[in-house]
Amino acid sequence: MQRLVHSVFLLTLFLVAGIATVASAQEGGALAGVAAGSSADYFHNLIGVVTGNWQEYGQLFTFLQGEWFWKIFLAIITVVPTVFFLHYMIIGAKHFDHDGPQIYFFSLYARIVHFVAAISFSLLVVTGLMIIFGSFLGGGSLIRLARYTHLVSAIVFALPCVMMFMMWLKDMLPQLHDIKWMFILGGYLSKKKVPVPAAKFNAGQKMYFWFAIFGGGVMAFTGYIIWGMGADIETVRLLTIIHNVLGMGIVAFYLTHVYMSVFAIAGSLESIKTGYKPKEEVDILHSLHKYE
Amino acid sequence: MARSKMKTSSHAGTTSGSRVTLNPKVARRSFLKLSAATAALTGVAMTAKMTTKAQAADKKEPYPGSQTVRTICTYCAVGCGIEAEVHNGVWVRQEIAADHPVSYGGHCCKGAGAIDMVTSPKRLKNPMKKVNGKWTNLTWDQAINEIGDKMLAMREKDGPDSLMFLGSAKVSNEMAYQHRKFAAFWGSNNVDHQARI
Amino acid sequence: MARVKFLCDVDRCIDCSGCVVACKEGNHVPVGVNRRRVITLDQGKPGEKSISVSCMHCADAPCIAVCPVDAIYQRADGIVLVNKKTCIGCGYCFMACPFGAPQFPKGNVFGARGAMDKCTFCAGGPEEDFSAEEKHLYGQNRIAEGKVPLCAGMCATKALLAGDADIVADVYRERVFQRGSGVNAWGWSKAYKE
Amino acid sequence: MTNSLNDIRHAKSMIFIGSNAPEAHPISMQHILYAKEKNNAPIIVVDPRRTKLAAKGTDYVRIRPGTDAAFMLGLINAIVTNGWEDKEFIRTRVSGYEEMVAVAKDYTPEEVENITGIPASETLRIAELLANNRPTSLTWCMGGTQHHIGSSITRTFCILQLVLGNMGKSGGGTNIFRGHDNVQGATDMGILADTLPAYYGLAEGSWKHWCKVWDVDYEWIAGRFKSKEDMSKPGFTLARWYEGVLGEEKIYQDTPIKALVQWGCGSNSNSQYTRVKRAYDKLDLLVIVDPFPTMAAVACETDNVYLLPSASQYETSGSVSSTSRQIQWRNKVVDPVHNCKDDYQIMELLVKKLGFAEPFYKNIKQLPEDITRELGKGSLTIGYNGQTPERIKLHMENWHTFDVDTLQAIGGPCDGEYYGLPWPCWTEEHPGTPILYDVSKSVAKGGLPFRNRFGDEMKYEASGRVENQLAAKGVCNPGSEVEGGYSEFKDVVPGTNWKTDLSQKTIKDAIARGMAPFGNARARCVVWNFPDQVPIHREPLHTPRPDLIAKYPTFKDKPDHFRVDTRFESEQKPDLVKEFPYVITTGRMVEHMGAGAETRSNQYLAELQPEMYAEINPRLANDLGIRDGSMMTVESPEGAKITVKAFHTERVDEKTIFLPYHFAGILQGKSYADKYPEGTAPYVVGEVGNAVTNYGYDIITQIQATKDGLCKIAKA
Repeated sequence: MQRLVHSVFLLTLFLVAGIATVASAQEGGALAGVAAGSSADYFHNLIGVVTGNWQEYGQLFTFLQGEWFWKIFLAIITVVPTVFFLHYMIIGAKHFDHDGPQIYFFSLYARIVHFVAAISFSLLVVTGLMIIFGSFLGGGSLIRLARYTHLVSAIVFALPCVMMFMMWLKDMLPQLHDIKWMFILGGYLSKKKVPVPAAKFNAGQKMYFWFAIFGGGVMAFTGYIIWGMGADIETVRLLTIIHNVLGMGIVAFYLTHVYMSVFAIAGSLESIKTGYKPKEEVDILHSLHKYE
Repeated sequence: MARSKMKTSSHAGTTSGSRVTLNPKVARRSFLKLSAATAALTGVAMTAKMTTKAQAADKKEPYPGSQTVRTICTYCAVGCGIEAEVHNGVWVRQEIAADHPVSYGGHCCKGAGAIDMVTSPKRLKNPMKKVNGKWTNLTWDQAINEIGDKMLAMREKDGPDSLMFLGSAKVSNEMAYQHRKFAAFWGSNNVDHQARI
Repeated sequence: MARVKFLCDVDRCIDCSGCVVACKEGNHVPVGVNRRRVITLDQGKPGEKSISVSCMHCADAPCIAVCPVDAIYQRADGIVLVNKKTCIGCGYCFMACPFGAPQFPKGNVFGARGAMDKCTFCAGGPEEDFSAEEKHLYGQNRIAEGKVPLCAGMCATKALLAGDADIVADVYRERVFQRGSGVNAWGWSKAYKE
Repeated sequence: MTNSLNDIRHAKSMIFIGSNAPEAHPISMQHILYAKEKNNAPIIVVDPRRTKLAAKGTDYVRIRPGTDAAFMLGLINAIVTNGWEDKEFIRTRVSGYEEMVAVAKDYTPEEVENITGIPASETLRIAELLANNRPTSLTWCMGGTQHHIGSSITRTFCILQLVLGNMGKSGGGTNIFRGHDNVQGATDMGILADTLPAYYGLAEGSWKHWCKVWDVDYEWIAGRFKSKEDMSKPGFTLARWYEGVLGEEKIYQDTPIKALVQWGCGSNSNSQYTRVKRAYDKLDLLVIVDPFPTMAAVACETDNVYLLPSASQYETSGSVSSTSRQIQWRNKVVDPVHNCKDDYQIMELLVKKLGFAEPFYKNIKQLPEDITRELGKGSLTIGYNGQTPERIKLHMENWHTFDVDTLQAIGGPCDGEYYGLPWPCWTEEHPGTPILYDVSKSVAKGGLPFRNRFGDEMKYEASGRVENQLAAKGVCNPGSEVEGGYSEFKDVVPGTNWKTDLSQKTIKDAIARGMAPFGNARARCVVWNFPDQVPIHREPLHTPRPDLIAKYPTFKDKPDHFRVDTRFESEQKPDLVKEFPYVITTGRMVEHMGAGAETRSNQYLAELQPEMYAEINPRLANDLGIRDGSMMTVESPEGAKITVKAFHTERVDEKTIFLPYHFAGILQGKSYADKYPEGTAPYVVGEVGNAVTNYGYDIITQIQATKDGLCKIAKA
């Protein structure tokens, strides 16, 4: 599953980079507005003034938004849960001994921060998806409310985001053993409880963390610009494309995180509430965790 | 997510209902010719197919019983025609005077907003004078009496030439004529208007 | 079914903004929302040209394709309309439009864009014809009355043509023929895929 | 206009000089562009600015402001030198031609280049273009008239058309696009300091004529005046009335002006606005009758000001004359709104209060139709008598029956008549005169020869030649009894002439005989009662070319010019250009009208043009460090200084600054926006452009010279 997520992420990066290159190459020229010789030149200049380089970004945006975005999102929100469902069926959840020794894993502060982040982030994802699938829901005031909620959640989410960054930065720094973790995909593909190489956070969590921090930053910035149309139309188009594509990755990660916490590791929801994790779980999934 | 490119609104049927003619081809052709000729002048080429003036039975109007008043734009000297639609004594909208022989319905931005001359909230609403630097409302009688008394006193003291009368190129011929006649009856040639400049 | 089109003749448009005010005054469009506007290039230089731009009511309209809530629809006669009650003001139609037509009045929540507003070809909206609601949200419904759009009807020089595509094309073709030049109508290739 | 807007459709070429139709008369462009497209007619635009009209034109000629006469004489010279003049037309219908050519021959293409800045080759090219594309429609507006030689400049335009033989022809003519909606009618109705209605002048006979029309005793009217001399003495004009208040210049009446009634007239179209403003403060009484508070209402900072809210013209009715001389009936749309009264009601209240209502309204029972009848009864000179209210209204009701090309009704109740009964409309059966001086139609059908007004014969001062002023033999309207020129009609009814015969028998007789009541004469190139008998170029008072003053000096100062001294020679200072190096010119924009009180109070127009600005060439601006959109100051030699936004554009050249004149509410940096009555301040206020327009007035008409002043500019 993570591989799929990876590939989507890479694809996204590739796409974004590609568009950005084209964008910089095309800059200028469009608005030149010099004395137009032929009517074709004139029309070209005119449309440049009216809507920027529509042929380049407008058409691309129309194509992606009209044909692809909703389909990809649909695929993500159906395929990812299906895969997890199969995983759950075949491999099943990891059960750890909750009656055994407990380790105080998350401080109260961390839990509150995470809780606020979780709520607002969930809202962001849900309302974002509501907007994407607005026509199924009939549009109108419901989706308008979703839009407003999207904005409010985004603002709310920004704060815990920063706090989490400062709180967990040290633990989230990539380490060599993360590669090993990746190779065995965190051991989720087997039912055996073999200790996997991970400290406080495993490589998957780290990816999610960084994705949330950087992706979240990009989402916040692009979202802010799109909300207020605070740039020229070509930039707005580009940012909207980025916002959507990045959104796909985030939705996928979000679903993964939800699956992990709610289903894949029985009781992990409890841990983030109470702050305690079973020692067994820590020893297996976070084998390198250093006890204080 | 069915993205139907063509969706018919609930009422599109009534506004674009089909016309029944015995020989639709002929009817369309002749009508086309006619409307093409007018379109060249008026810039609008709406065939009945589109604008279907719905048959008398289901004919609806936004302002039932309104009247159309033909009048003339008050901005420049081209003298464009205006068709004003008046409903219950209120000028509700400006229609296109498509067959005015000079303007053919055309207006610049000023004339297109002619209705604003009547509806503008910036209009003066009452006779006024300044009292200690503050504008104060007057009744018409008060205003005319005060002005008249001052003018008569001035005429008595300084003679009729102490008045300058600036008339207007924005009033009717009748009023313009009265401006000049007023000056003559007042007894002064100190009368002029914008045509001077 | 005949199809409506707009055509602005650049050789005739004199940048008088008559169409702009005709539209605003006739439909009570708030200040700041421009269903139609005139754009002048190379002002004061040789080759200065002006053109009046609004929604072109495209065939295969991009705005319809990108609208996430399907608020925009096209009538059988080609007129593209928006249902303001469905619209969420996301602005995607503005990004997709080659003519910059969609307009967004300031909404009252968080400075959000209100429902999209654009040229209706003077055909009102999805509400009942001539209802107070239709008038309030979209302005006049002249098409239902059998009347023509205000902008073209009031165009000072008849640069702006509106109506049955065939006749519009005829009128323009005749003009071009008289001028002895082969100018293409602006926007038609993009809007109507010709 | 000698022709009509629709008649321009027949032009084979068009020349616009000092006219910017897309901004000032947008709808006329319908017909202008039609001629361009249909007839392949070139549109020649002569203007200091590359205007929106130039954008639609085929040929653009940039001219130095105030040198139009030189260019026209240059064209005439080029046409005559090359033998392109219409010799037959000149032989039969023009007088003083040789004397005029003798003057024009000095304006060689090279000399014209020196004066106007137009390359010699361009002058020749335009002359050839005009010669090869006849008839030419010639149009001018305030760009041609607002100069101290405005009256000469306009005459050169007319003479050019005479030389080309374009007068009295469909598609030709001198087509002045007039400004305000009824400026033609208001001029015809004589709201002027030097004439009674219908251009009768102020002579005793004229007064007696109008007294007869008014049905009042001449002696009674004379008694209303200070003296009988005063009756014949032109009064103060709109251009300089404030001098009568300020008392800073010598005035020629016993009393200074103490009261001002300003009826539907925004004040900020006056040049020298800082002086106007001071005059307002000095008045004992200012009465403003207007639907909107004008700049005058706030410029007058004393308590002596009254505002009377008049209804707009849509809330009253009456006839209006368009620039094509068409008279249309402006129907009342709605009753006066708020507590407004229409003009007629206000006039009635005032006249009653002043105590002369009885004689004033003697013939007038029904408003306004009875006034139409009364003014028609007296306005014989220009044939306003055929346009009865009934006929005008009938035309309005049937305007769809008139043909776009000829403006003649095809069938219907107005069959054969011309739209709006363009004056002269001699009788109640006359169809109106669509084209002035057109001898191809009979007078009864709307034809007309040139008017015989100044005698039958004249000996010219310059050449000593004696010339018959009547048209040559064989030139007359079809069906004329006299085949050739004839004098004006008089003594048909003993003791009267065609102008004063209120029974109109003279007019009817003349038309029955196929002749024009005013005779059949020649158009004059020499006007012996003007200071320049043949129009010549004279350098603007404030000229950027002091080297030309010696050769083209202005006039001697003129005393008692509309009751005040007008400076010419003493104002033309060669050194002025050193301190004030840039030419300032003003003009209109399409979104606003006149002084702008109406249009700046319209939210949509305010949105389209929300700011006062000055057009400045980017090169000049960059040299002075004035960035696009930044503020700059414009200062006039009279000491006024305004601060406006700079607008970089190549419309103007590197020596010229252009200001739109519609803005008001701010004067020399001081805002008066808070001085308007509550809730009536217009949406847009801006610097009064006319604060910095220069001193300068035409020697005949006293029109202000706002188009060719000097200024200095700086970064603000």
